[in-house]
Amino acid sequence: MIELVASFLMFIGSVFVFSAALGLLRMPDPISRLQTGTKATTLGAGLILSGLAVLHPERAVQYVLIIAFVFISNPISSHALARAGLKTGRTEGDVPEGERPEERAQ
Amino acid sequence: MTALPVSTVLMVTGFGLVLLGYSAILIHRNILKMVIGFSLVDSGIAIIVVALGYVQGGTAPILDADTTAATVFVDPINAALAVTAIVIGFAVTAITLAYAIRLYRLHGTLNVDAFTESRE
Amino acid sequence: MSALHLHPLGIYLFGLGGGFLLPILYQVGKRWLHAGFVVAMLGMTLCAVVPALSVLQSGETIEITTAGALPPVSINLRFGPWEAAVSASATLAAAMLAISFWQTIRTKYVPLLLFLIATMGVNGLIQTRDLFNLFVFLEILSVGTYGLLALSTSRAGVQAAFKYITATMVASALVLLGAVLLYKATGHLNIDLLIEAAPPLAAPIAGTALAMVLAGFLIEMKPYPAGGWGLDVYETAPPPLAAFLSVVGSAGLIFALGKLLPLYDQALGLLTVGAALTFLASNLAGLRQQNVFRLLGYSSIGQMALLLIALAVLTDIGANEVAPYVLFGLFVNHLLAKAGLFCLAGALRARRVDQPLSLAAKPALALLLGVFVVAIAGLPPFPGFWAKWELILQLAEAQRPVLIGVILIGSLFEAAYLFRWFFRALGPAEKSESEEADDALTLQDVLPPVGFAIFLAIGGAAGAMASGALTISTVLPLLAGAALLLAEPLPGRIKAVAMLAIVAAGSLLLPRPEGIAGLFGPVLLAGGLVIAFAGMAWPGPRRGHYPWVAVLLLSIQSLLAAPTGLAFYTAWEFVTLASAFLIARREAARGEALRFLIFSLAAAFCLMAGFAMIAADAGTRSIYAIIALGSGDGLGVALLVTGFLIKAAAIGVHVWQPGAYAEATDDVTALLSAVVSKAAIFGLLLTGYLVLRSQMEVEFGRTLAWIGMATTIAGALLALRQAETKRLLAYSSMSQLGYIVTAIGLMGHLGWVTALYLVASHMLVKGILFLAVAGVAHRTGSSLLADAGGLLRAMPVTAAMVAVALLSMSGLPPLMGFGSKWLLLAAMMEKGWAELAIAGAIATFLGLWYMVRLFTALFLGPPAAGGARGEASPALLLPQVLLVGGILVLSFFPKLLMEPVSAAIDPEFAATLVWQGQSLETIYGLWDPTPMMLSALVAVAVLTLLWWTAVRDRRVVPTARAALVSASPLPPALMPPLAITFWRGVTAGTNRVADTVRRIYTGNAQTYVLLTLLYFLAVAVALPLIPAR
Amino acid sequence: MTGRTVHLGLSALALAGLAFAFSRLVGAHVEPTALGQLAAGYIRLSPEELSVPNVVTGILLAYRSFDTLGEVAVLYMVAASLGPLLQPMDNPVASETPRLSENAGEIIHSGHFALLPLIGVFGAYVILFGHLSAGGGFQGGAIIATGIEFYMIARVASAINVKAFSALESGVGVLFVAVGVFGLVFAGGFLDPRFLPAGELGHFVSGGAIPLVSLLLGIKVAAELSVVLERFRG
Amino acid sequence: MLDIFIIVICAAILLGGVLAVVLSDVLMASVSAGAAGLFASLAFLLLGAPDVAMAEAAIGSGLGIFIFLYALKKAGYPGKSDR
Repeated sequence: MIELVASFLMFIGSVFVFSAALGLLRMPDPISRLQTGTKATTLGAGLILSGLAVLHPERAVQYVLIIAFVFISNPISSHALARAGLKTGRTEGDVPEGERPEERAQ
Repeated sequence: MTALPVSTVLMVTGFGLVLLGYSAILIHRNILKMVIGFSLVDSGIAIIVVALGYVQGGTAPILDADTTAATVFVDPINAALAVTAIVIGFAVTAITLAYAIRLYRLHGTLNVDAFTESRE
Repeated sequence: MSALHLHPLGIYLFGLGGGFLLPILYQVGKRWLHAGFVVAMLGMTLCAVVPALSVLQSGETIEITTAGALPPVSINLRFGPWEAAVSASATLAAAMLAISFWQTIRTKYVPLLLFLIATMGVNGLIQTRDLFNLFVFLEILSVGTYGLLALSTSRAGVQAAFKYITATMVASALVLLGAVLLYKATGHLNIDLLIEAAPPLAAPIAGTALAMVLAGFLIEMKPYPAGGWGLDVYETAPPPLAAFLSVVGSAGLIFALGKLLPLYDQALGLLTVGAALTFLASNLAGLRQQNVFRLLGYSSIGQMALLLIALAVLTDIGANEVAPYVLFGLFVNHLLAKAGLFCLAGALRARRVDQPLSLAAKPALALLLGVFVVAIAGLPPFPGFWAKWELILQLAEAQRPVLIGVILIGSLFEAAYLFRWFFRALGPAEKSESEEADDALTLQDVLPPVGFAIFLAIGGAAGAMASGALTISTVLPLLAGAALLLAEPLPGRIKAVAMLAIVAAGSLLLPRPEGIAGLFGPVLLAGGLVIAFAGMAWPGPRRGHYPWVAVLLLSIQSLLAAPTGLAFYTAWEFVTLASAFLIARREAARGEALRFLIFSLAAAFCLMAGFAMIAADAGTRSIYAIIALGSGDGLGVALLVTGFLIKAAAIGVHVWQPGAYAEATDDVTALLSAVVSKAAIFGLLLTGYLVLRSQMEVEFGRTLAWIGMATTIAGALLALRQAETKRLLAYSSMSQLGYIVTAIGLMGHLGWVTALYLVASHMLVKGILFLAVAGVAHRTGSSLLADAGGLLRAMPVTAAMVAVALLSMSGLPPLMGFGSKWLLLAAMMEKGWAELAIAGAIATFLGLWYMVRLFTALFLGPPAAGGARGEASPALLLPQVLLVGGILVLSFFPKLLMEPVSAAIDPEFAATLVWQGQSLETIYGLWDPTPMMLSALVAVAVLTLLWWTAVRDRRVVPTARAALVSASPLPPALMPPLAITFWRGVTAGTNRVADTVRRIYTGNAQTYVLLTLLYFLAVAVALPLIPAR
Repeated sequence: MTGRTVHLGLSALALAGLAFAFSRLVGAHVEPTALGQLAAGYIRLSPEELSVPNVVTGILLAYRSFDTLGEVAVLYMVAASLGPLLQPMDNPVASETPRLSENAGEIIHSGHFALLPLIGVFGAYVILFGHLSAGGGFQGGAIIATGIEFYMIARVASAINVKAFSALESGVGVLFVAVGVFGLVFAGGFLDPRFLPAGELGHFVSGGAIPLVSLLLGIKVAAELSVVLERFRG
Repeated sequence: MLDIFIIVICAAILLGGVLAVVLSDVLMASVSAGAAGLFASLAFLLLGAPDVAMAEAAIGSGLGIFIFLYALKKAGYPGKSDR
């Protein structure tokens, strides 16, 4: 039962992380990429770590600590990145013509 | 699964990284790219060192509660050497970068071909 | 462990502890920083030197373990005799370099701590016995160097540092990979265990690993063609830092390589080839180098390569007994001399090789620079000389003639570029007074070079002692020179007297030679003293003159008495150096002095190689034992003869002589021509003895005789074309020496008696002529024949002296020249060499012609415009009178000379010649001299008649005189300057090759990285291919 | 540009040669199934002699601590050299981009209060438990240095007191050497950590002086790396 | 299972290396090199060398990238590329 729960949590987490990776690849400009990258990985990593905590309850405290760390550091670092991009004026997309989602939709 | 042992795969990677590093050093004229090449070489060497110390099915050479007589460890010497090599590599990279900055300040360029004042 | 007991581990405690402490002390106060550095440096030096002394004394190795565990588990250090010697000298050198570095680094703590830790790193490289630890210490040295290179802030300096870093990073990556792969292949990191395991070179992992380690260390030593980055650093770094890298750093590197050498038993050949290439290429490239520090860099790389050659070869041939002596000799020579050179060049602000530094006006500095240059060039009395001699002899024993050639040719190049710099540096600098004032040297500038020079002298003495050459014959000339050097502040004439007294007294202390050497000895001593007396005619202080004359005259005596090849060669080199420095005293003569020195060194190297081969063949190094055995080594004899012929100015290799004789001070020229040239003749006679005992007598004799005769004729023809008195006499000297060579080539009793007779005659005649000409030049202010004339009335005594010399030399009866020419022709006819005799007659005629020309031009005809203001000074005349006395005595009592000569030569011929038991009178009796006598008399009569008629007819005299003075014996088209063209071509060719060799160093960091990688690949390919010996 | 062509051609040759040499190495490599004698010895000795279960730490901080000392010296030399190297030069051609003076923003600034203690604790843990679990002075020191870097990012305008840091690393370096000398005087040799009691295997207070050495090393490495970073930032 | 991980990680390392060499933008190249180092530390972790993994992650890729970034700033980035 515990294993089932743990596996489920980790699977969902993996899906989020995977979608984050996909987003990084497909999003048109840095800001959007950061957006997907940060949010989805934060949640994904949290879920995977919770799954692990369920699986190894004796080390649950450490996992919780790690989750806390991820939850603080991820937003801060992506904020820093976004800010740096804004300051240096690098918010324009660099996805080639014809590859952008909005173009694809047409 | 695959026929290749894990350490061989890692060695190929390490040597590949060393080669990539040297190709960056030899081909790019930008000295910063050369320094990146050197740091790739350093990483590659660290990988090779660890790969050479790997023992089939080995675990970290840290004795703990579940260590039994049957436990196989990887070579601790290689790990120790790799740590030393990484630290030294970082130190040397730092000083190389400092020289790159110095060169840029003096010449306003990073092109290696501009740095040939003494020769023959 | 008591606190007072100094232990090598203290090097690391002081190095690291001191290094770590310096920033704190810096924050406390600058004075504390300085005190901390001094204490740490001193502590390190003491911890290296004091235990080293006890280790060397007891021969017991100090083993240092760390971490309280035994070697394979922990890292251990070894402080055996080898480590002790190298560690101690390297640390000591570093400490001395710190003094000259002090001005640059004292204000900042960073360079101070880097210097400390880098020095410690060198000690670690030397002492550690763990391969990976070796890598760590290599990195300590490298990173320390990188940091210290921050001191060079010029553009080129920063560029050089970057190149240095990139190349050494490749090298250390190779060492690291190699070490780890070796651990993988063998399971050991401990060097002793690795050597025991003897990983095979052909195995894929171990072999590649070994190639990596080897290539890594070789690249660190800046081999050709992968060493350009090192040169850039030598060129641009602050001189003391360059010195540190060149000597202290290299010491650690080569020692590290040396201790890994047992792993490369199979690859010694590869190492030798690589090092030989580096040695040759870097010395060749040095020839074209204009930047002083880059030049020293080339020399430095060359010296390390030489050390590597010696290391590999001596290991290969198993010469374990002499290996420490040779290796340490070469090492310490390079260490001290190169460090001194870098420091001194830095203190003098030398930049370009052709930039004069006014050193002639600063004798102490000139002496210092001279000491270092002489030491680096591998000349006595410094440690490198003794080591190189032994190395060459070992190589000859091991039958490695090619390697001998490489080493000697490379050394010749090195000597050439170093002495070129030295002679240039003597010249007066074009500087304003204020600039001169800026260049004032501080104590820190001077102290280290002086220290290095003192250590060099001590090392030289130790080397001489170890090689058994520390005899009175070697030491006395130097002591005499040193004593006179101390007397330099005294007035010139007092020094002249002191010099004569010292030489005379010193010669009594020297061992008395026997046989023909016993004849040469007194003759050359007496002649030398008489001619040297003429120095009184120069009233000035003549700084640097008298010490060298003393060394010259006493060394000739040592040379004659030398029992072994080494003693002979040492004295020979002293003679060479003394002559060169005497010539170089005149500013205008320095170019000629350089040429003289290069040819002399080439000759000396031929002698060294030749003797080495013969000694190897004979199995003994005693000259007389070798002669008694009669070695059969043809190449060796050929080399010996070549060497002596170069010094005898034989045709083709005479080009050094006229200029040197013409440009040197007059009394020096007289000494060179009359006395010094006889050393070569003595050597030829010794070789002749050797040949007599072997089986190649006839061909040898014929060749030698013809070379001699060609020299005689060519010399006479050239003398006839000269417009300057000294040059005319110089060619005459060449011509006369040719006679002597011909006489030796006769290889018979009569020929040799003649040769010795000619030696005495030539000495007397040339002494007179050069001094007489000097007197004329003093009075008229010109040495051109065209500017003189009609001096008969103004300088009657000189004219009489010249007349006697003329008669004697040109072979006219009744003076001794006649007797000698007579004997020579007799000997030729006796051999049946009629063509030679005819050539000799022609040569005699030519000789008469140019002598008459000289006499006419100087003394006859109308007085020249400048005119003479009286007779030459008594100081010049007195020696001439004495020499004329000698001529007269020997002319009228030839037995005085002939009998001892015969007696000295007879025993040598007793076994081989038919002359056994026949006295000289009998020989005279065997051949009828009447036709010769008659024709000579007729010739004299005709000439006298011609002269008389010419004198009587006042109209004819000026025309005849003018015709005689300006006459050319042959149209210029028939006398092309073949020799000069040839040697110019050789020089140009060498320069072209040198330029090609240098072109690979493009100055581009990428090129250098590429070259280092290719170097590794070459090593990796070649390493397993070298077959087992 | 024939010179460039030659260079590229030879570079290709060199790389091909290296690739060939490396492929031979890889080809000859056989993954071992057991440890070599020396390595097995360490696995046995480290717990027995030193009471250190992490054999890598045992090697780094005891058996091969001479290497470690050298390595520290290398890092130290680099940290010291960067000062003069990165100082503004007298004769520059290129001008510097001025250092940003504004702050890094509210979020980062607040975030560093939350994160720094975490990083610090983690670093300290890695340093102090290096003898028991993975980690040690180097790694922990580096982690702390990352935290300091974070501090630098969060407080752009603030300068790290390089003087204090270099004094710290110097002092700790001297202590390191002193610990080595203690080993020489009170135990088996230079850098022998057993002058303190070995303790019980697996306990925090065990391994002789190894935790102490680890601590010193951690502080020293952290200080050195911080100095390096600050030099580059400044 | 370990094999697949290792192969994927190694591919990632090499990809990072290739990008570091190929990318003309120095910033991108240095970040790629750092990524290669990060993946290498993952490989170390899997192969029983956690000590090395920590050192590589913290020093080799972590601080390494930082000093590169600082150096880039000092060297006038973004400047002209060398191509």
